[in-house]
Amino acid sequence: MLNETKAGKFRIQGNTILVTIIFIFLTAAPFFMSSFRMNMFGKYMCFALIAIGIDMIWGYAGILSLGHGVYFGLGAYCMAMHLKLEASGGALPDFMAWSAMEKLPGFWKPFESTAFTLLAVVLVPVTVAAIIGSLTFLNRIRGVYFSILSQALAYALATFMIGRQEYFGGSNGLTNFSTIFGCPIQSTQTKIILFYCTLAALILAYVGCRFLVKRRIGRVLIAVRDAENRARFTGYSPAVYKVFVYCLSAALAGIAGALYVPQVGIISPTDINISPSIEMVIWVAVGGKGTLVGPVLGALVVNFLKSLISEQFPAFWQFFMGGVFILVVLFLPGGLVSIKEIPAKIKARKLKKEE
Amino acid sequence: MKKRDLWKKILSVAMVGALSMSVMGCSGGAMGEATESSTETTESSEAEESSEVTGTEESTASGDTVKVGILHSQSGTMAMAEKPMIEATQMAIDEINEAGGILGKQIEFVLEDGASDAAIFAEKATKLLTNDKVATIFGCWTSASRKAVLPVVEGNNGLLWYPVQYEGLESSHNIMYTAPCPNQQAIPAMDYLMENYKGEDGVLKVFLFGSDYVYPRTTNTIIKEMQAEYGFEIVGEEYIPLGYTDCSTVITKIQQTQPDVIINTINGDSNVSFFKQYKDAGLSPDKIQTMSFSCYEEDIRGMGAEYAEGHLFAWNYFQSVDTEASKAFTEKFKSIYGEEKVTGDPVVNAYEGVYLWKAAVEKAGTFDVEAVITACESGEVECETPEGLITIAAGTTHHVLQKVLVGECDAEGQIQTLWETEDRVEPDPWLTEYAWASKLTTDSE
Amino acid sequence: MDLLLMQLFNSLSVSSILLLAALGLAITFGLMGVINMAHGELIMIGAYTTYVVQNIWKSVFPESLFDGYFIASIFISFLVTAGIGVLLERGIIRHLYGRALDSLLVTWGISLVLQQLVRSIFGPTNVSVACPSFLDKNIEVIGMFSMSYKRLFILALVIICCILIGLLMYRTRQGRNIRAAMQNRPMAASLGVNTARCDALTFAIGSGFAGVAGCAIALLGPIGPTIGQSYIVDTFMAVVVGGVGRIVGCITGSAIIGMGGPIFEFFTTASLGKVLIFIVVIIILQFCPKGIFSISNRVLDE
Amino acid sequence: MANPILQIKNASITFGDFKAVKNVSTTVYDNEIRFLIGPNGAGKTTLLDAICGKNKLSSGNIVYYNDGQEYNLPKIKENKIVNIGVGRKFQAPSVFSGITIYENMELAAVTNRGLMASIGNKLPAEIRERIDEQLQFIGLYELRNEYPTVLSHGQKQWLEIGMLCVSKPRLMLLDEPVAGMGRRETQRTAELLKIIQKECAVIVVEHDMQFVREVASWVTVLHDGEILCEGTMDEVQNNQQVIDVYLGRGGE
Repeated sequence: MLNETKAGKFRIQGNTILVTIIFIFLTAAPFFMSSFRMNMFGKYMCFALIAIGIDMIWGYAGILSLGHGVYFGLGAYCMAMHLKLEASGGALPDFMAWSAMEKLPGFWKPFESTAFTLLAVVLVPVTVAAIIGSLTFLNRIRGVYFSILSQALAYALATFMIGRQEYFGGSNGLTNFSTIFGCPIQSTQTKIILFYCTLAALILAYVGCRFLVKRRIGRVLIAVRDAENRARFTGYSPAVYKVFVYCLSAALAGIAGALYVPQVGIISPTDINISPSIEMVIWVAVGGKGTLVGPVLGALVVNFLKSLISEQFPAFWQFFMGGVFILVVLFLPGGLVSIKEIPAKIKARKLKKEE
Repeated sequence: MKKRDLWKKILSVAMVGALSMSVMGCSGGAMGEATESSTETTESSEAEESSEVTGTEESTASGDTVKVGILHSQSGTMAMAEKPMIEATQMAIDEINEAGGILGKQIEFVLEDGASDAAIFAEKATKLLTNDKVATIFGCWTSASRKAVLPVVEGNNGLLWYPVQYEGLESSHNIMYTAPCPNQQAIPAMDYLMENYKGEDGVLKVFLFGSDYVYPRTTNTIIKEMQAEYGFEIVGEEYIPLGYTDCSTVITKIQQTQPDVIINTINGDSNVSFFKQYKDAGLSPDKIQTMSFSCYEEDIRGMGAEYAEGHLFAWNYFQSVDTEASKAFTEKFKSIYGEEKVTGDPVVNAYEGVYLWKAAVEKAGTFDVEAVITACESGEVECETPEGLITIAAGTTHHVLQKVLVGECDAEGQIQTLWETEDRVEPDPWLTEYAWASKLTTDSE
Repeated sequence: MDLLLMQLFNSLSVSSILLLAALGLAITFGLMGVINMAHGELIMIGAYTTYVVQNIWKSVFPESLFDGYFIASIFISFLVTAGIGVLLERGIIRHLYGRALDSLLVTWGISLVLQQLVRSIFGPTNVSVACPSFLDKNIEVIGMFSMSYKRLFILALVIICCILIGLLMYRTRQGRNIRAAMQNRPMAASLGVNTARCDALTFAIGSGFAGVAGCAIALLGPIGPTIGQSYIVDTFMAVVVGGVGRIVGCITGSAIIGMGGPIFEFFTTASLGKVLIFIVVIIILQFCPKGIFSISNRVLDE
Repeated sequence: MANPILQIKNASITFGDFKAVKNVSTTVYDNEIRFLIGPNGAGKTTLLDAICGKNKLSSGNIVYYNDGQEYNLPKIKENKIVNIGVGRKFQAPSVFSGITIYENMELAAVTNRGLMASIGNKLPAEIRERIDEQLQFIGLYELRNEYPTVLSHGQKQWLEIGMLCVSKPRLMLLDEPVAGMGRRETQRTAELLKIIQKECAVIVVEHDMQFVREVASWVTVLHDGEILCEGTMDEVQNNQQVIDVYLGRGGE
């Protein structure tokens, strides 16, 4: 229908190739990686899932959430509650016993059902996101204010979880699971199945989000990001679009949380607090916001490097991570996916100088 | 245009190859492992066990060295607490290596950073066990990190030596606890308080104050269960989030309730805030005494002795313990890591963990985890340590027999022993010997 | 009665500490639009500077002059952190003007690096600072209510800092230049204001006050590589809820969080108090999306 | 004249203590090009803002008529106001720089701007034609796949006006549409307005008097938030009061 410009076409193809490589690599991973490494990549894929969600709200709709740990945590806790009940097999979960609880609190009961858990993993984060989102976006809290607010939210939830040891395991979080839907959680087979489940979720999320951003809604989101009031005076309701995309990203984070728990074996308030929430944003920034392959790449690369470097130089990985964040945001605002544009940029700068 | 795409694809395939090579490290792959293990399960379970045993034997103790893991936080909020633990563990390993190693093998350690995050602890423990194939792990500080590592060591048949006093109500087949459980710290300390700190009305009024965290909460739950039996009165119970820096409100509540003793189970940094602000509020130990379970010489050094002077602390070891072994240990620790360093109970626990493992391995005659655990459970694994003779209790509790001390901090920041139990106290992590604790333990498996 | 007074004094004291920490942030965030997540680490460096000054002072001056170290360290902390501020601004921050959210991420990276740097130099364990004897006293007011000199001193320090900032910004030529440059950079530049110097200066002042805050909190809390993290969230809340860009907003915000926190805590628990005060902040923001004292303008989309 | 499309009834707007618009009443009719002129700070933009919902009225009412229905604009949300046919162009050109010029037009042209409709992707041929036509008219057809960042100030103004036009409003509010345009471009804008006039009413705030003279059918002069006088350009130009406070002071 329309002639795409050369630059546009080239860029899209570059990213398509990149994402194909990533997915092929991940699909093949269990065949050449030790189960430990594979398990770690499983975890990174959960992170990539969150990163896609964050990119949808930050890269496309311009909402920087520093509290996505909340949604990740809600999904993860829902799953963990189910696994914990499975592990304790009818008895009171261990942490409740030593918190002097006498019987299972009512809101834990439904989590005995697998179907309910799977629904809750998505619906709980989405409901919370819908409430928070509609309040803040209808009241036009934007930019930095929203970021700080979301940060407060993460902090509040984490503190709350820590304070309610009898219900949520306190700072220990929920851990020591034995089976997931009947399969032993430590066995390599289960891990492989979980790995592929995560990969499938990631691919689905990628394809789904790509579908969305190619639709008009993607352009509306960008419009809201670039000039929210203009979008409003073009007849769009920014709040509705923002709440939608915020809920979408909360759902992705919730699913990621649910897949994270059986693979890592623990969810604790530490993982939903401010620092991990900011790290989530950093994966997106490093990979390249505003593209869908960027966050996937960013989450995989940053976390892989983090694991690798903290294994090799336990005392110094913080230097490295801090350095990477600084350098990427300063000199590569487009993230890793924009590396290929650098030669062109340098050329342009040279030309300018010559002029 | 098409040609260029082709080249790109070729390039990318090459990249994938390179990347995968770098990641692989070891051969096999998870898929391989999975098929392996599934064939194993079809065989008899005995055969499986034996094949596993030989597997670990080969990998952990190949050549002249045996690999062990040290897993503590080197970054994040817990780094300040866990750094001395790493140092003590390393010191013990070096000593053993100098003395000829274990079963003729030198110990080689792999140091991993838990980054004050339980999930990272789990990840690193898995790495140590499956990638590095270590014979044992020394590490963890917080309950959260131990709870996270527990399923990992159980699932991969590893062995963890845990060096920090904790809330009890736990015993894992694959964990050895070298530190006290509540009946080796909190409960005797309460005995001491009942004897010495009853108020004028003959009733001991206790204020429970701790970090919002599992150890303090559970310890306080235990103390609350004791209440009926002991007849003391709990006038308040407060928790502050980890890393909280303002204790003034809680101190107001303390002044409001006028207890005889504050049971302080604050962890880490907040101790400094608490003791500083306690003094600021015009309080002192002779007005309201405190008894701390989670604050040792190192914390006192970090806040300044003037704030801790006169307060009470309960441990199994103080740096001030006046024995040759203790003095020599402290001296050596200082000579290696610096004059300003101090030792204390957790440091010694980390140190003796290595020696207990050595004793157990030597008794078992092998590095195999199952054999070592069996040796430990015999009740005959013991060693001389700075705190005296330490024995791993017979049976499956996996705790050690040790004395309990209550001491008072002096002007130099040293805790001087005021009272000690006559004998070493038998560990009882599930509090089975205590009738009042039945409610806490009924639901355990 | 005395308990009530005590609690009020506590709240006031908590607010003053928060305000001291937030002042610097109000300058860098409010005037420059830079979200400095490393502000907490600057506070931490201020505290460590106090520690270093104390040790040097001990070895140079006789025992009788020991107390003087603290006064000296207030100024030295200011200079040290201001110096680091200039380095950061010239080296990194200046590339980020107008990219508020990017500045947040970069300064988060900086905070990681600074934390690790301090950990590598001083070790991960806490260090201790001796309280100067002239502050180590209490005034007994009534009943159990006593005010510690330290907390009173911090209160006075905050008031002095606020007045200093006010004078600096509204009474001096340099302050006028800074405000001009922050409001309209090209205009100020064309009027002969050296905007680059203004940026560096402003950031240095903001960082310097973080150092002073660090010096003050060394009296009340621990000094370790991660202490910055325990202040950063509260300070941001204070600045944001009060309204960016005005000192009065910063004071109000600190008062809300500093007063509200201990009050909620008194009636519930510390954790719940913290959760409640944050919920209050979230609710306030619903009604004043840009903080209580906000400046409105006619630009459609910033 | 034709039917009234907008009635402003005793509208007042205050910011704190400052009264920006005081008790203004006027009626705009179909197919009219109404100009609001007056010195800076007279309240022209504020009045436009009130019509499109950006500012709240402190008293009075603004009524909008469309398809036989009557709307109280102050009670309607901004985006709804747009959807019932009131389009607005702001003083500083504001377009979406993250999407192409064609996509900018597309967002403006679609009729259903709800969430669900945006997930469905269809763009009817009729709308596509309309966009192409409009692009050709404003001379941006060749640039349609570029991003608006390549455009000059005047071109951005046009793009914004073009976006307004394809959305087929009944009432168009233009704030300084020819600011930053050259003579030729201004002329073309005038032509464009003439075409638009056939289908809707236009309210324009403008300082360029020549432009006003060319296209205005009716002029309202605001001063200090009040209506000084109303009439054709000729009438206004010869009004002594206007000359005193505005033209005289402006020194044209």
